[in-house]
Amino acid sequence: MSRAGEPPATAVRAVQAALVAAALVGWEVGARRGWLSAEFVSRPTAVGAVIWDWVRSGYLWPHLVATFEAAVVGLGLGLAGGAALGFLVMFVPAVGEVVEPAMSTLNAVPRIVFYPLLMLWLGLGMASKVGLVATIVAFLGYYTAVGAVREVDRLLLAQVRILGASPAAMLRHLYLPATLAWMITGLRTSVGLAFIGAILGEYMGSMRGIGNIIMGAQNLFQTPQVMAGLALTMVLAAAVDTLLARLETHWSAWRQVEQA
Amino acid sequence: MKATRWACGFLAILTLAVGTALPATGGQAVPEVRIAVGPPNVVGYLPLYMAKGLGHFAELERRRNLKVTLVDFRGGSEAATALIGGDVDFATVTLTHVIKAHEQGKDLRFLLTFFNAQAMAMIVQADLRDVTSPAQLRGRRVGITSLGSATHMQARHILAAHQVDPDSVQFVPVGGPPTALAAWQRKAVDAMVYLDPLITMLVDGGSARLIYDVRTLEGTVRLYGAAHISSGLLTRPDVITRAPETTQRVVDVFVCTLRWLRSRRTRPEEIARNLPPGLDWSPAVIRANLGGLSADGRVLPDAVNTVITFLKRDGLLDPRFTVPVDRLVEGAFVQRAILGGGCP
Amino acid sequence: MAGGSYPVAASRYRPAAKVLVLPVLLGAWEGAVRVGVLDPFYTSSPVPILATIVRWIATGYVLEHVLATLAVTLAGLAGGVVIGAVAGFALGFLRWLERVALPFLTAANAMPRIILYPLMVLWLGFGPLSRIVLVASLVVFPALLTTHSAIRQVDVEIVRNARVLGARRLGLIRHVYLPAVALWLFSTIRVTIGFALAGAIVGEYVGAVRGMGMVIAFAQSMFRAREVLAGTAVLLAVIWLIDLGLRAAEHAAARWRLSEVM
Amino acid sequence: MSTSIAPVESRAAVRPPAVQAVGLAKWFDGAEGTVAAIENLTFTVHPGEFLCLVGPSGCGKSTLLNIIAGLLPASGGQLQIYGESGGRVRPDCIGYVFQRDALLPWKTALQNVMLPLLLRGVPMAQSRAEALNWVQKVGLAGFEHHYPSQLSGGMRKRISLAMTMVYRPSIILMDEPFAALDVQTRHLMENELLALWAEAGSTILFVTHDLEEAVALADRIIVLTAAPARIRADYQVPLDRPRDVAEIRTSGAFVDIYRRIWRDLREEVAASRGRR
Repeated sequence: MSRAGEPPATAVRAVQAALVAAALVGWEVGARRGWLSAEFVSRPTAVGAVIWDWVRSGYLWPHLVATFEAAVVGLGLGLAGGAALGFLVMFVPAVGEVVEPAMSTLNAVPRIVFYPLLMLWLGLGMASKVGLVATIVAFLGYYTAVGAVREVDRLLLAQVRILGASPAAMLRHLYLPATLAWMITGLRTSVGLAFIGAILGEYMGSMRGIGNIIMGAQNLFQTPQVMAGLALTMVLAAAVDTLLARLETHWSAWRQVEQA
Repeated sequence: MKATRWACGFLAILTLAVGTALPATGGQAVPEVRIAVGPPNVVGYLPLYMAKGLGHFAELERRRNLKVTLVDFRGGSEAATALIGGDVDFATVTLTHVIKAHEQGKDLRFLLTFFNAQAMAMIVQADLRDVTSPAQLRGRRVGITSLGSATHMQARHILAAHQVDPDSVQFVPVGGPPTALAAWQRKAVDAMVYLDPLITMLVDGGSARLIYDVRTLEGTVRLYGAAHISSGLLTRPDVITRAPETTQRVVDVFVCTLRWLRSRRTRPEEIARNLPPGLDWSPAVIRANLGGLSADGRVLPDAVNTVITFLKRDGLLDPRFTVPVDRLVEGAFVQRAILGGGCP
Repeated sequence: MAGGSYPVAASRYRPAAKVLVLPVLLGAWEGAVRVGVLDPFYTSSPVPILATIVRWIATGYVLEHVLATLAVTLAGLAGGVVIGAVAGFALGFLRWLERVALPFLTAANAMPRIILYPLMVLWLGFGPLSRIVLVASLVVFPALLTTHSAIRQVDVEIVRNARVLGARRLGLIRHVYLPAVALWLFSTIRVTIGFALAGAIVGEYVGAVRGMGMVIAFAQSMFRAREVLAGTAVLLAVIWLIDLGLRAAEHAAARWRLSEVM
Repeated sequence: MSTSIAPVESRAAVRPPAVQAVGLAKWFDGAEGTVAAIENLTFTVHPGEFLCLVGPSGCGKSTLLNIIAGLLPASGGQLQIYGESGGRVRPDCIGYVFQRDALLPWKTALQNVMLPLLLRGVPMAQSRAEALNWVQKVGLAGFEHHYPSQLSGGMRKRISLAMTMVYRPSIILMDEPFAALDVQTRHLMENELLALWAEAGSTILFVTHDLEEAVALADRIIVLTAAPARIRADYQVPLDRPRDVAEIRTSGAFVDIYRRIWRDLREEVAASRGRR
C-alpha cells in the first residue's frame, strides 16, 4: 500500500482542468448529437451565453447576492445557534437529558414541510431563507460543540481548573477554541448544504435569488437558464469552499497534521 | 495559488455587496403592493404578466407612487397561504383557493377573474391511433399535475362528460412542467390534462394530439353548461377595508389589461411582443388561450356556483359546507373600473 | 494510575423531568392555540393532529404510504452509503484520485439534486426507482466524505504496527480499516437518514401516487394543517424507531471503542 | 529516623502548615468492587519546604496529588491547606505541573503563559510583559510565538513550568514532571526548578518514582508503601544548598542517604510487583 509522495499541485490542477474541459466538450457534443436530451440538460454554449447575458445586463447581481447572503448568514447563525445549544446541553445536565435524545430524530425531519410556517413567522424576504438554512446546518454546529466538549482532553480541563478559570473563562479559552477547531472541518461540508437550503427556500417562495430564477425558468422550459442557475450555485459554493480552505490552514496552524 | 486569490477577491466583492444590499431591503420609502404568484410564468396568469409588459405597473409607481412587487411561489396553495398570513396584499391564484380557505375558516375575496375558461386541455400520445376522444381512455394512464389539483379535477370532469368512469382510469401525478415533459417523452402516460406552454409545445411538436380543449369558452361551456372560473385576483377583506383606493387602482390595472388583450384578440403576435422580457410564450400559445380570456374581469355568479358544485362532487369540498357568494366574491371594484374606463 | 483520571461532574439522572417535558410542551401548544396566540390554520394543535393519526391508522390509510416512503428512503440510503463507502475507500487509498476528485465532489454536493429530478424521471420513469436514485444522490456524498475522513484518521501507529506484523493490503483493509470505517458508517447512516427521508418526501411532492410526501403535499394544497402535521408526526415516529435500532446496532458493533472511552 | 535537626523547622514557625493530612483515605469502586488507593495517610508539609513523595509506580502518588489539588474528593480523613479545609480547587495558592504537559494547543507559548494572569484580571499589557519575562526565564526567548505542536518535549515542559510559576502559587504540586525527558534536559530542568524555588520561596510537593531525583532535589523525602499508599518512612535530606543536581550525585553524603532510603523503597517496590 505504497503511499506515493504528495502529487504535485500543478499536475493535479492540470488534470482537473483537463477533466472539466473534457466534460464540457462531451456535454456539448452529446447534446448536439442527441445522445443527451438537450431539453433537459441544454448545452454549455447556451448556458454560457445566458450567464454572459445576465452578467452584462447586471440582471444577475441582486439574485446572486440574495442567494449568497441567505446561505452565508444562515450558515453562520445556524452553526452558532447549534453550538450554543450544544454547550447548553453539555453544561446543564437537565437540559441535556431532554434535548439530547430528541436531536437525532429532529435532524431527520424534512425542513421543507415547515417552510410555509417559517415564511409566516420570518416573512418572504431573506429572513425565511436564512431560517431554513440555519435549521439545516444547526445540527452540525450542535454535534460539533457536543463532540468538542466530550472529547476535550481531560488533562487540559484539569489544568484550566487549577489555573482558576471560571466556567465562562473555561468556555472562552478551552471549549470555544476546541469547538472552532472541530467546526472548521465540518464547515466545509455544510457549505453545500447551506446553498441548497438557500436555493430550495427561494424555490418555494421568494422575490429574488437564484432559486427564484430556476423556478421561473423551469415553468417556461428555459433549460439553459435552469442549468446556468445550477452552475452559478456550484461556482459560488466552490468559491466559498476555497475561502474556507484558506481559513482552515490559517486557523489550524497549531494543529500538526500527521500524514497517515 | 492564483485561483484561490481570485476566489478570495470574488468573495470580498460579494461580502461588500452583502453589506450594501442589507440596508436596501430594509428601508421601503415608496408604499409597496405585493402580489403573490404561484406558480410563476404560467399562461393562467397571462393578464398579470401582460400588465407588467405593458408597463402599467411602472406607470402605477410613477403616477400613483405605488410600487408593485411580484412574489413567486412554487404552487397556488403556497401563494394563497402567504396572502392569508399577511405577507402579501394580493394573490393571483384561483377561486378554488378562496373556497378552500373559507372551508378552513379563513376569509378571502375574489376580486376579478382572468379567464372564464380553464386554460387547460387534454392531449393523447400521437402514436395511440385508436384513441381519438376521451371516451376511449378507459383503463389508460392519464397524467395530471398532482392528486387533488385543478388538472386532476378537470380530467375527471372531461372523462365523466364522455361516459368514462373516472375511477376506471389510472391518474399519474407528473408534477411541474419539466417532470411532465419527461413523463410524456418517456411515455409514462397515455394521455394528460395539462397547461400551456406544454400543451401547445407537444401538439405543435407532433408528439401529441388534442382531444379536449377547455382553454376555449366553447369547450368550457360544453363541459360545465356555463362559464367556469380558474385564476384571477384575490385579496383579504382587511386589505379592502384598510386600503380601498389601492385595491381599486390594482383592479383598474387588470381590467385595463384585460380590455387591451380583448382588443388584440386577433393579433397574438402583438401580444407576444409586449410580454415582459424573458417571458417567451409563442403567439401559438397565446392564441390557444385568448378565447377563454374574460373580457373585463367580471365574475359571473353562476360560474361561482358551478365551481362549488363540481368541487363537492369531486370530494374536494365538504358537501355540507355553504358560503354566500358575496363572502367569496367582491365584484364592486370591477364594476367601478368598467364604469371609470379602466385604464389609469 | 500514572496518568490519573480527572473526574468531570457526573450528570444526575432524573427520569421524572424527562417524562414530563413532552406533555407540557403539547399542552402549551394546545393552550396557545385555544387562547389565540397560535393560528391553527398554520400550526393546527395536538388534539386534531392526534385525531387524524388515529383515523389514518384505523383506516390503514397511513400504513401504505409510510411503507412506500420508507422503502424508497432505505433503498436509496443503502445504495448511497454503499457507493459512497466504496468511493470513499478509493479516495482514501489513492492520493491522486483524492487530490483531483475532492474539489469536484464538494461542488457537486452543493447542487440541489431536486432540480435534476426531471432528468431522473426521463431515464427511470415515475416509479419509485427515480426517487431511490434521488435519495441515493443525496446520501452518496456525506457517506463518501465520512468514509474518506475515517480512513485518513485511522491511527497512524495502528497502521504501522499492522504493516510490521506483515499485513498486506487485503489484511489491512479487513483488520484495520473496515472496523474503523464500520463505526463511522453507522454515524454516517444516522446523519444521512435525514437527507434520505427529505429526498424521498420531496420526490413524492413532485409526483407520486403513494408516499407520505404525496399525503403531505395534498394536505398542504387543501390548507389542512392538521394533516400536514399528522403526516410529519408519523414520519417523526418512524425516524425515531429507525434511530433507536441504529443506535443499538452501533452500540453492539463498537464494543471495543466504547470500553476505551469508559 | 531523621538524623539531624533540619534548618527547615525555623522557617515554619510563623505560618500554619502548608499542607496537613490526617488519616487521609481514598478508594475507587471499580467493576470488581472497591479498590483502596490511599489508606490512613497522615503527614504535614511546612511552608517553603521541598518535599518529595517517592513510592513504587501505581501506589496512589498521583491520586494523593489530585486530592491535594482539589481535583479529586477524598473518601475519608482530613486535609487542610494553610489551615483551611481542602477538597476544592485553590487557584489562589496551588499550582500543578502534570506529567503530560497540559498546554492549550491552540495558543502560542506566550499566550499559554499569559493565561493564568488574564484569568486573574491582570491587564493585557502587564500580563504580556510578565509572561514574556517568564518565557525568557525558562530559556525560551525567541520561541514565544510558537505553538506547542512546534516545540520539543523539553521546551513544552519549560512552558508548563513558566505557566505555573508565573502567577506565583505558594504551593506547587508536581507529578513526575520530568519523567518523559532525556537525562541532560532533565538535569537542566531540575536545576532551573531549584533556582526558581529558591527565588520564589514556595512549597513544592514533588512526586517521583526515581529515588535519585528525589534525593538530589528534596529537603525531605516521604517513602510511600505499595497500594494502598501509607507512610513507610520520612527522611530529612541535610545536603546543603544551593545544589547542582549533577554534581551532588558524586558526593559521599548523597550516596549514604540514597542507600538508606533505598532499603525501604526496595521492599515496597518488590511488594507492589509481587501483588501486580
